[in-house]
Amino acid sequence: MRKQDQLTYEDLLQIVELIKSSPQFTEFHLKVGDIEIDLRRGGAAPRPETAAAADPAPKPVQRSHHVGGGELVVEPAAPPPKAPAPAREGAQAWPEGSVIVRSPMVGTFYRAPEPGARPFVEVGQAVAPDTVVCIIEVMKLMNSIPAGASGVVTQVLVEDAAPVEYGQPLVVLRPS
Amino acid sequence: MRKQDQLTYEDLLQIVELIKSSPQFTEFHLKVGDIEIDLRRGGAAPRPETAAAADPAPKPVQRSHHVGGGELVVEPAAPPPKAPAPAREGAQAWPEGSVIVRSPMVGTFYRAPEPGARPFVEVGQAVAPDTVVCIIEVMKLMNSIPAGASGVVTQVLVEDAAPVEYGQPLVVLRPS
Amino acid sequence: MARAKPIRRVLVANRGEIAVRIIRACRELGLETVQAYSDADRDSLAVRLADRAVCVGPAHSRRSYLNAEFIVSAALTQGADAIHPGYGFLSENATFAELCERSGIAFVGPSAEAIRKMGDKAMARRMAAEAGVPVTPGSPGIVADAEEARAAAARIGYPVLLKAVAGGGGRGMRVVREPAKLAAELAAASREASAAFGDGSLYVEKYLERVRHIEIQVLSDGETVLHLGERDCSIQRRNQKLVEESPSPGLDEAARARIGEAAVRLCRHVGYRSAGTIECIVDAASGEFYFMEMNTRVQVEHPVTELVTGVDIVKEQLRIAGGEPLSLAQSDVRLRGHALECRINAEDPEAGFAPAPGEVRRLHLPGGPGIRVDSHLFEGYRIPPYYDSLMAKVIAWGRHREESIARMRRALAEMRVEGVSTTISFHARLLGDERFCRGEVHTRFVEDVFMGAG
Amino acid sequence: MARAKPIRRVLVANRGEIAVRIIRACRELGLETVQAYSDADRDSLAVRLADRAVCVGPAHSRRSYLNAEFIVSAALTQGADAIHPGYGFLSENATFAELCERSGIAFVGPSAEAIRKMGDKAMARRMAAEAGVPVTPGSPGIVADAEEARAAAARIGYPVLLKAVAGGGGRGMRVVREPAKLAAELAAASREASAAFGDGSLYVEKYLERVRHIEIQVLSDGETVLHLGERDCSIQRRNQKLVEESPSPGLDEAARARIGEAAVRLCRHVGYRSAGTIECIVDAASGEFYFMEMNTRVQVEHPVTELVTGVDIVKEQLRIAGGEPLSLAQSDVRLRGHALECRINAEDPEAGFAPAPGEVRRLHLPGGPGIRVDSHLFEGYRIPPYYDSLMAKVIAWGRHREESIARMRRALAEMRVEGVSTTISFHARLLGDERFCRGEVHTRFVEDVFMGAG
Repeated sequence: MRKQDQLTYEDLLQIVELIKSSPQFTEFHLKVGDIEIDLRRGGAAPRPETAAAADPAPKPVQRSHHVGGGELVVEPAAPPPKAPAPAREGAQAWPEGSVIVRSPMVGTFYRAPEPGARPFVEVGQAVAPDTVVCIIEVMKLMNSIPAGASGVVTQVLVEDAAPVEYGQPLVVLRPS
Repeated sequence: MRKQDQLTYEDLLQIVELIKSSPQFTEFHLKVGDIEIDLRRGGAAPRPETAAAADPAPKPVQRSHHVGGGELVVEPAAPPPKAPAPAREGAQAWPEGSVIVRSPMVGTFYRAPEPGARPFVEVGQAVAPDTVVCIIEVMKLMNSIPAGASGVVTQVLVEDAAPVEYGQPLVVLRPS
Repeated sequence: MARAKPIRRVLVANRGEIAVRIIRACRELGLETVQAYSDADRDSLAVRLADRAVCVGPAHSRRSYLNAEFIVSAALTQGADAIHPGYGFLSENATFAELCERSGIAFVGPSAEAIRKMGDKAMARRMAAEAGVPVTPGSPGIVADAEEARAAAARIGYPVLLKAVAGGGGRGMRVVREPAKLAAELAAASREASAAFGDGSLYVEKYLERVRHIEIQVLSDGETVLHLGERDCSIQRRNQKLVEESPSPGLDEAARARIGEAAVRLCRHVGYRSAGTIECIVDAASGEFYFMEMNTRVQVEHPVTELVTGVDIVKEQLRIAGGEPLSLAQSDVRLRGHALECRINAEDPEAGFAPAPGEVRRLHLPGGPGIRVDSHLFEGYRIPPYYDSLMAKVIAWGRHREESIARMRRALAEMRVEGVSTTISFHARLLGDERFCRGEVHTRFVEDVFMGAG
Repeated sequence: MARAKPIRRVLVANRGEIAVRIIRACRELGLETVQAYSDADRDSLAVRLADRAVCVGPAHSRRSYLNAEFIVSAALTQGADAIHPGYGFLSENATFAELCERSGIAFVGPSAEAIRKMGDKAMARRMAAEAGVPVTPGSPGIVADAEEARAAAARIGYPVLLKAVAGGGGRGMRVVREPAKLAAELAAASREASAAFGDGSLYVEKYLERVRHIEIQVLSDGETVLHLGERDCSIQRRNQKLVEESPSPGLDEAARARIGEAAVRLCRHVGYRSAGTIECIVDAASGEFYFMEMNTRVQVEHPVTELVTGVDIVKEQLRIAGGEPLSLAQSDVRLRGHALECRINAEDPEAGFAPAPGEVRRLHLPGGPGIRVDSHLFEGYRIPPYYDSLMAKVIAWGRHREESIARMRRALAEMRVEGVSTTISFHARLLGDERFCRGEVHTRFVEDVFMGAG
């Protein structure tokens, strides 16, 4: 049984560089083991996620294979989480009035139907409510995630093949 | 080894009666073992002890026998406690600008030089700074407590032969 | 059995105090932790304490803590190689244990097969009988008529309990204290059962009064099987345990050894591996014990056993799941002193123990000699209304029962929780009851004697 | 010795965590408590927890906690029949103990005579020698010249320490490692002592390097004298203990029994009654131990002994003061596992451990298995600047040293104190040091090895 992974100085530098070059982030919080990092963009006051709070919650509907005892479908009666995970997510910035497509499950995010294929959506692309924006793999089952609203993709927030948790913002739309 | 004293219903009634008949008290707090009593006079809003906080602190000077390794004399360099004991004492009311004679020691309060004798001071009596207002007995030694200021006695706050603690208000003066 | 891989990172698939307990055990073993949490538990102590945390679903537990696929998916995406299920939720779900096994993740608990066997009450009863562990005497199956019922009752001895096979919630149940009344009660119970459940079939069981609820803690690495003494959980209200203690004031050394050995026999018989609890009832009158059921997980009340034995049960569970052998033998298990646990719930004892979720505005937990507190509370914590009402377990140890009770009283007097109703006052009164202090308790004590007497 | 009266009400003549500790012990024994407090401690946990409280003077301790007459007067006016002095303040003041005795109040501690005997270092050393307890070898008195010094050094063996009788603070002290250098060093030390203290007289003592600070806990009711094993307090900084543990990683069973029996002999010799501690140094090289001094009171670090023996030392003190016999015999004293205490101070380890009083804005104390916290903190408490900086004692128990260290690390990681600087981070680093984990420590370890090595 070994000790938890140590973040190296290089790792830290890389993380800081990454955040520096990502102007969409005004704040960044990372916790790995005993290490916690807090970054806040100079000048930018911490910005409450008003857009997220006000967003017309996307209602992704399960379309293909699904897992989790049929509990995956986010029905209107059970609204998706309104508040983002502040401690883990840090404040993310998107324009007011944006629609956020959130993950309805825990799994691995894929931007394209298969490795090397064209991504489901790109920034600037118009989508309809049933346009698939990504796939989330849960225990080998591929779940297509629809946009849930009409609009234009303004941001894709998650890297291909990255793990995502329930409620995590995936894609930002400017509604049309 | 026995359990702590139980307050009886009679005791409680007596205490409430006593407080009822003592208009100088607007609030009363008592804790004995697990029992706590809080009384607040109807209508009277909890009153901050502005008078006490602002009072020109009495500087009792030790005059007769004294105990406690010569540490009893409250010198100007070591100001007596400014804040009264809020938790134990409850808020006591006296007119603004009053001077409070506080106990500089822990012992038993006596209003008169000996049982049956005339009290050192009575309400309405004028006192000079060196007028003895009471005696406090500490381990069989009798310590005379001077008024410390000129004025007229408006209240005597402690019953004869009652135990007093350090800093406890004993006598209230209207300064002259 | 395949040799288990060493564990490095554990996903905690539970919440509240037991999640904190598991994180503590992992920390002490140098294991990383990933806290799986629902949307309602975002601001929980477990999330704060864990190395990582992952949201697995909304507040409703069916869609988060009970969602087997999401839990396993969370473990896989976070690189966890083990899942600790705690108690409740998925802890006794054989399908979930299987899913873990299939996914190459160590389930911190027994095999799916063992869970399945012991989760089926009839199967568990048969296993116990096969292992020579006494079960409550009763008719072999349903009784066809009064004649058969009378024969069964005569064999097992009065009083007997007539029980509807389809029954539940106390309906279709009748206590019969003498043969003369059997036929009439049988007819009445059968009618009642027919009306309530559409099935009038009854069976006959020995009726035991004034019983103690005694449970034996066992630990097995698949080779060595140990018992860690008993817990007396007779202080219950509506089948909810309120106070647990070890050792039981109603068991002597010989009885303790006899029940402990029976528990070990049963575990060996079913090939049990991990920590587990054998629940029995002990008849105060005869001193006889009868197997009731087995809990194939860690129990809420495990700390009392930890305090008297010095063994860290959760760490042992993790070690076993990682393929390590038990670090002690039966001869190393020596009970020292006495321990007592009070479950402090966010409930209002003055309002029928109604749950009282809310914000913990002020909190002062007791400390000092002999006091352990297992809790997920902190000042400013909002107790969510979606889950059980357990706020804190206060556990007191003393050289003898008198001392642990005195310490518990002292600790309860120190404890302050502002903002929500708690059961602290109820426990304080219970611990002041002379009958409790003399150890004269049984499973009906709280409802019939303590609360009944007002 | 006059039979003591049973105690009903105890005045607590101390503050901070030890006042809380004493109140807890009294509560558990059903004794009433009166907290004597200074003006600066009005809003303290002890005042809140006690049945009654009485202000005995201003913040300055010379005029409150050290004011013997006021303390006794407070006890008399409040009807207390005993005074517990805790540690520090009046706890080792023979005059105060006498004043209590004269006033008909039980002093919870030894007799004034015993305090006086053991408080005089020369007398205590003589008592130890009389009882056959080894003391550090040295010249019988001052050495007149180099000749005498050489003879003494030859007898006790090199290295030796030349010590000015009038010395202090390290001046006038010289370590001599070989005979050839003795005369020159003697002359130099004598000159230095003359210049510094106006007295050049020196004596010669055995110089011990790499020593452990070992202390034996004793308990005596005047008839039975017990030893409760040792504490290793070698982890010190500027003679302030930081971490204490029991048992010592440097003592085996035989050494433990030998030192324990010597401690009991000394207590019997001086007719000691109450709890007490015999402090020794143990030479790592030879394994020999030497009596240093006796503390005739409860120690800050008593909880580690409580955790490994199960004995409540403060309750035993109170029972003894009330005339009760000890409730156990030497054969009942069995050490179980290992315990470790970290003293968490309101100090800034990054600023030379400068005291950092202030308001505790947020507080989260650790809990769970094996963790005990003795503390007087609460959220919103203002640590006054007038007294020592001890905020909390975190004590960890484990089945073995490795487990108690792992638990302590886990507990320190859980603990949160906002508003004041604390030594938590220092302890966390120390507990991560491999040499500490291997038990390779001595009284110079922190300053010379751990902090010296950066």
